[in-house]
Amino acid sequence: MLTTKISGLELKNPLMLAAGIMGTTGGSLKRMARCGAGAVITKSIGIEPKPGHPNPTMVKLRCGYLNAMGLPNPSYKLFQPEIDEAKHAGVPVIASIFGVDASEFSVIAGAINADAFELNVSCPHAEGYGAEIGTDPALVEGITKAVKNATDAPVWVKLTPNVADITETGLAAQKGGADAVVAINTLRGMAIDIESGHPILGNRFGGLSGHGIKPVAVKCVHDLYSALDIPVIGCGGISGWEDVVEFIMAGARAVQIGSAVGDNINIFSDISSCLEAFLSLKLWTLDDIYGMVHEI
Amino acid sequence: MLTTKISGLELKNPLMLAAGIMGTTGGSLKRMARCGAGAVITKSIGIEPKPGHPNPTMVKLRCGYLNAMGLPNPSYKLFQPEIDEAKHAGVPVIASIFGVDASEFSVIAGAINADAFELNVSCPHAEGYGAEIGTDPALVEGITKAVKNATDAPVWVKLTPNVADITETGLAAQKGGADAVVAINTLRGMAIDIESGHPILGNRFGGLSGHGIKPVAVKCVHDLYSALDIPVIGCGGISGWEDVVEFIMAGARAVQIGSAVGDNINIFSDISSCLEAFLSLKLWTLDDIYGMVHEI
Amino acid sequence: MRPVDAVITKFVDETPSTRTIFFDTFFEQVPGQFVMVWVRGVDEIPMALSYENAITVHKAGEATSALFELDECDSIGIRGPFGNGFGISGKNILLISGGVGAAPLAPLAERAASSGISVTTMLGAIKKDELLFGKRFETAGKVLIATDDGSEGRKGYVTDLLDDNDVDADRFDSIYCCGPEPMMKKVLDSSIIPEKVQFSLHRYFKCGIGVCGACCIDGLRVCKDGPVFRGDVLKDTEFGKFKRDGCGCKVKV
Amino acid sequence: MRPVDAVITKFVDETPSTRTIFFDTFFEQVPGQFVMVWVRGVDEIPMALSYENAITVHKAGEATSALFELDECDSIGIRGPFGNGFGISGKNILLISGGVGAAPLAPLAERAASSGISVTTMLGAIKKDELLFGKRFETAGKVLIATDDGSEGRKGYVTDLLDDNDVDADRFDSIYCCGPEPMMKKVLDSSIIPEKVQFSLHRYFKCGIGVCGACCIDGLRVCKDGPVFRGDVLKDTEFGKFKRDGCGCKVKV
Ligand SMILES: Cc1cc2nc3c(=O)[nH]c(=O)nc-3n(C[C@H](O)[C@H](O)[C@H](O)COP(=O)(O)OP(=O)(O)OC[C@H]3O[C@@H](n4cnc5c(N)ncnc54)[C@H](O)[C@@H]3O)c2cc1C
Ligand SMILES: Cc1cc2nc3c(=O)[nH]c(=O)nc-3n(C[C@H](O)[C@H](O)[C@H](O)COP(=O)(O)OP(=O)(O)OC[C@H]3O[C@@H](n4cnc5c(N)ncnc54)[C@H](O)[C@@H]3O)c2cc1C
Ligand SMILES: Cc1cc2nc3c(=O)[nH]c(=O)nc-3n(C[C@H](O)[C@H](O)[C@H](O)COP(=O)(O)O)c2cc1C
Ligand SMILES: Cc1cc2nc3c(=O)[nH]c(=O)nc-3n(C[C@H](O)[C@H](O)[C@H](O)COP(=O)(O)O)c2cc1C
Ligand code: FES
Ligand code: FES
Repeated sequence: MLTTKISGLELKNPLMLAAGIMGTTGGSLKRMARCGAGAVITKSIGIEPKPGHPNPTMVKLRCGYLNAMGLPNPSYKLFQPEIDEAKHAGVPVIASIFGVDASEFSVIAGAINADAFELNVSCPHAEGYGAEIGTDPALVEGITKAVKNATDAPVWVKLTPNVADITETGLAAQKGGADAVVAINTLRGMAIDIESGHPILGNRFGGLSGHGIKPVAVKCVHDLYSALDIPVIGCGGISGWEDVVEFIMAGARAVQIGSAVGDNINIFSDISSCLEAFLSLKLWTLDDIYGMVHEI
Repeated sequence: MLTTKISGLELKNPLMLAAGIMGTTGGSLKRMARCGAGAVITKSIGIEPKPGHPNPTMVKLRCGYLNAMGLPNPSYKLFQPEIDEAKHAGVPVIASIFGVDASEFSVIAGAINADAFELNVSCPHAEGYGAEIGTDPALVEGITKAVKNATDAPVWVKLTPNVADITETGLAAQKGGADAVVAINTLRGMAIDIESGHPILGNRFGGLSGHGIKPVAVKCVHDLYSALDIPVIGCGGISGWEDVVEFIMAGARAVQIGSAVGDNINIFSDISSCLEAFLSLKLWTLDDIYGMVHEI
Repeated sequence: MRPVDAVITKFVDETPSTRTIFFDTFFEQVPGQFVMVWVRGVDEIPMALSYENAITVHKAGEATSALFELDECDSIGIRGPFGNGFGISGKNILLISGGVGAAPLAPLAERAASSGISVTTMLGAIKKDELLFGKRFETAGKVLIATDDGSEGRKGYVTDLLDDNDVDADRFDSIYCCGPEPMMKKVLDSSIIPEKVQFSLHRYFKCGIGVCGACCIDGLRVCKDGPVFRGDVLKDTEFGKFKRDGCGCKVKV
Repeated sequence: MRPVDAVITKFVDETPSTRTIFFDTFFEQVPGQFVMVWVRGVDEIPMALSYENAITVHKAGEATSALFELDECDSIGIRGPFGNGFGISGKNILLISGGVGAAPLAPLAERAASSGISVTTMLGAIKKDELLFGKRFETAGKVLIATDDGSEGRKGYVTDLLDDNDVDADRFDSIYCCGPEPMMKKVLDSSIIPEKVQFSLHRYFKCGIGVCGACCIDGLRVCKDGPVFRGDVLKDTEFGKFKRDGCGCKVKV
């Protein structure tokens, strides 16, 4: 009842593990798949091993979380075995990748074997990578095109909300040949320790995730659904089944869950069952509620 | 101990009532001043009377509030008596104004008598006004310049966070002659009623305020403090004295409080006394903590 | 809070112009509090809860008319209860109700009577068949009636009953009043000690949660500090004189 | 939660390489939980609470060295306690401690002893003056000692004590183990029933709150699902074989 198809991938449910959460090892990806995720995205993988920013890298705030991991990853040269191990759980494994330019992205996509690629052009706190690329439609289009040329697998582009109009970068991704867009990555944010005046994160600032950003993400998904022809995957602040319904009604074909995994490792199976129960009660299918807000 | 000076205005404390909150009538502005605000900003005032968007215009979410009032206001032609009445409380009264272009802004600023003007170029849900102007540095500069020519009172520009880089519009305001900038207005957001698929707000989408947006606002203030020479006034998600300390450490000369007034009408005096106690305990002055995070 | 989905279970036509709408959800309230009623796609308006699971609507304009057009099993969105309700105190209380002002007063009458308080109601309407909740008030205590056209009870405004010998307002411990603002203003301006009277006010609500200020009377937020205010708080304010329209412009009451 | 400001009140040099840092804030904990200790401007690292208001630090690298350079009245930021601590059960328990592994075990010993449980500790260190919290374990019960160089107790690893006739591991209801991973691996691989042993693990922590996955052992989050795990859960995992460095690269333990 919850099965979904997105850019050719069959999902048993529309709930995926978001990039950067439990995504560094084959073991952890496998666990999340076994905990009920319909697909899993890896931690973003780059050209060289990267230790990321110094701690504190993540802090829980009253509303949501602030993080600046700094894209720690063992590099694409070492990562294939983790993906292969993750595949054993039987759900699609999507490789999230990042780089400084189109050629780095293509090198990685050409070398890695995964069910799809998610291009992280939206990390708000990794200098030279991420959002500095993702706010420029021309770069987004160019990188997407290059990756499409480098691989036969479906390519998703993950967008940053830190722009004046997310449909501009969404359209650029579509023009570059993307098979889907993912919205959103974290919002730029900062927290300061008032006892000392120190920024709390080792990197001074970081990205805001968790429940507080959900209305921003829902609006982004809504706008992208209106503007694009390719499917939109929603992400940002999901912590319960009601949130998933809201995203799908806004126009998300599927969703990703990140921060909320910390407090509830069983969130995928919990949401799946509640979502099924809700749909049954309402006599609705996933297709019925997909983009529903646009018909009203 | 909490006195502050900003663009020539003497404030008994650095806590102001934000625009759009309890700001439509002289009586309500006076009440907020008597409840301890160091200054009060009016509801944004335009050229013609405007009823705003249909209800629901505001909803409390798990983290923060979503609103789309639609700039209801009685027009500048009817508003002077409200300002005059508000002045009786003895604190500076700042007129927030909006318009479609530089000439509308100047007409209003030329006709209204207030202690300062705050230019609302940042409302995310009023078509033709607000953020559509506030994301374009050239327009921001032009409008600021026009208003500076139309009035001798200090001019503040209120910025939207819905941009790739808020320092660009901040610098534009400074170039236009602004005496200060205010950051931030609300973040674009949306909420959907899952029982029906209806957007909850009458205007479908609106602006996110309240505690959840604080990390975004603190980061904007931080960046503006680094980039600009004029003072920055912080706003967004303040609900306690700790939040005020965080904003001042990030680089805010003063702050504005909006949504949190709903649940605590005495928030200004509550924060004032706690802030004084904190500074005494730490043997700090406001000046000591002003921009502290930049020295670390 | 997000609107709660309340599915309509029953309609009761109380008078030619008012209808009670029952739903499947119960809201615990202090009588006098209000809920925001969302007619999806139309508007959201403040309403008293006339029962724990019902509102009683007087047809006034677009949104209230839309409420009359709903069917059983349709649903509305309800947020609340919000605001401060009536404070019940004393052994002997008087209710003064005008028109649909009976909506918050009827549950008050029932709650007071059930705790052994003696309840007297002055019930007014434009004419006999517009008298609202007469039965409920009678079950709770004594009822005095006035109609504008004299079709039942005294002819004239319900406040005229105060001038009669029937009612000695001074002998009541507390007085509760809800109705059209000019009627409530008459009560405030009467010889009754204003500290004794609690008024439930109506203003144009936008946010309904005390943030926007649209509903203010001299800085008092009707939605959050009220809608129930003691008379002494309302003395020398705009109450009974001016209100604000949707734009915030001053208009005569 | 944001870091709590903990002001340093006292230092106690426990051994040449470990120092206990007391602060003015008390944290209620289940022994075996951890806190994230923020040395502002340097790093934030996981530490056991060796007392409700203290950590005991072994100098290992940059952050731990920075902790040694602090003065009284300096402050550190503390978040936590996080994770799952030791489950105390049985009447007769054995603790196996290696090096600074004594930090979470000493409060466990005290809590167990104070509820009438019989506590035996096998305490190991590289040499005599590096034995940590010997007094605290003695006050709590019986102590058996091993040092790598034989300067006190049995010469050799603390796990060698298991081979002696001194200790019959089978007669204990529960066994608690913390120390260097190769030492803990020896315990896991010994003849002791793994279900009986609770291990407190060390991994490289980033978020510390179960989100990022940096600390995973075969998908188990040491920071959130642990740091205390029962032996049977660790059997046939990477434990004792591989760990991850800051980049997430596999490295030999
Ligand atoms: C605390 C409170 C409790 C109320 N309880 C009841 C009740 O139990 N039963 C009942 O029938 N009515 C009640 N009302 C009045 C009811 O809210 C209005 O009649 C209704 O909003 C009219 O909406 P409309 O669209 O039908 O009329 P419109 O055509 O929009 O306007 C008719 C009049 O209703 C008023 N009105 C319109 N919108 C609002 C609004 N958002 N807030 C306040 N007033 C508005 C205006 O003053 C206007 O003049 C209550 C009002 C308040 C403030
Ligand atoms: C649950 C737990 C409880 C601990 N309790 C104590 C204790 O009570 N007393 C004590 O002295 N030590 C304890 N440690 C170990 C302590 O965290 C490390 O010794 C410390 O992080 C070293 O940091 P450094 O900068 O001084 O060393 P570095 O030079 O950074 O590195 C030295 C070694 O420490 C480890 N390390 C570095 N950073 C981290 C990190 N963020 N998370 C985990 N390990 C890291 C690495 O494996 C590295 O090889 C505990 C670790 C964990 C996971
Ligand atoms: C600790 C952490 C690490 C993250 N790392 C990545 C990453 O490597 N690549 C990426 O595209 N997004 C990353 N994100 C962003 C998430 O995938 C997601 O877009 C964001 O957190 C919003 O979703 P949430 O509110 O469900 O967490 C990370 C988020 C967190 C909290
Ligand atoms: C109900 C409401 C109405 C608002 N109206 C205005 C307005 O008229 N002009 C303006 O510049 N900002 C307006 N704002 C934005 C606030 O002034 C403020 O920038 C924002 O709410 C963030 O602050 P907060 O989190 O303290 O509420 C409004 C906000 C709310 C919640
Ligand atoms: S309606 Fe907004 S404050 Fe009352
Ligand atoms: S350190 Fe992030 S999950 Fe354990």
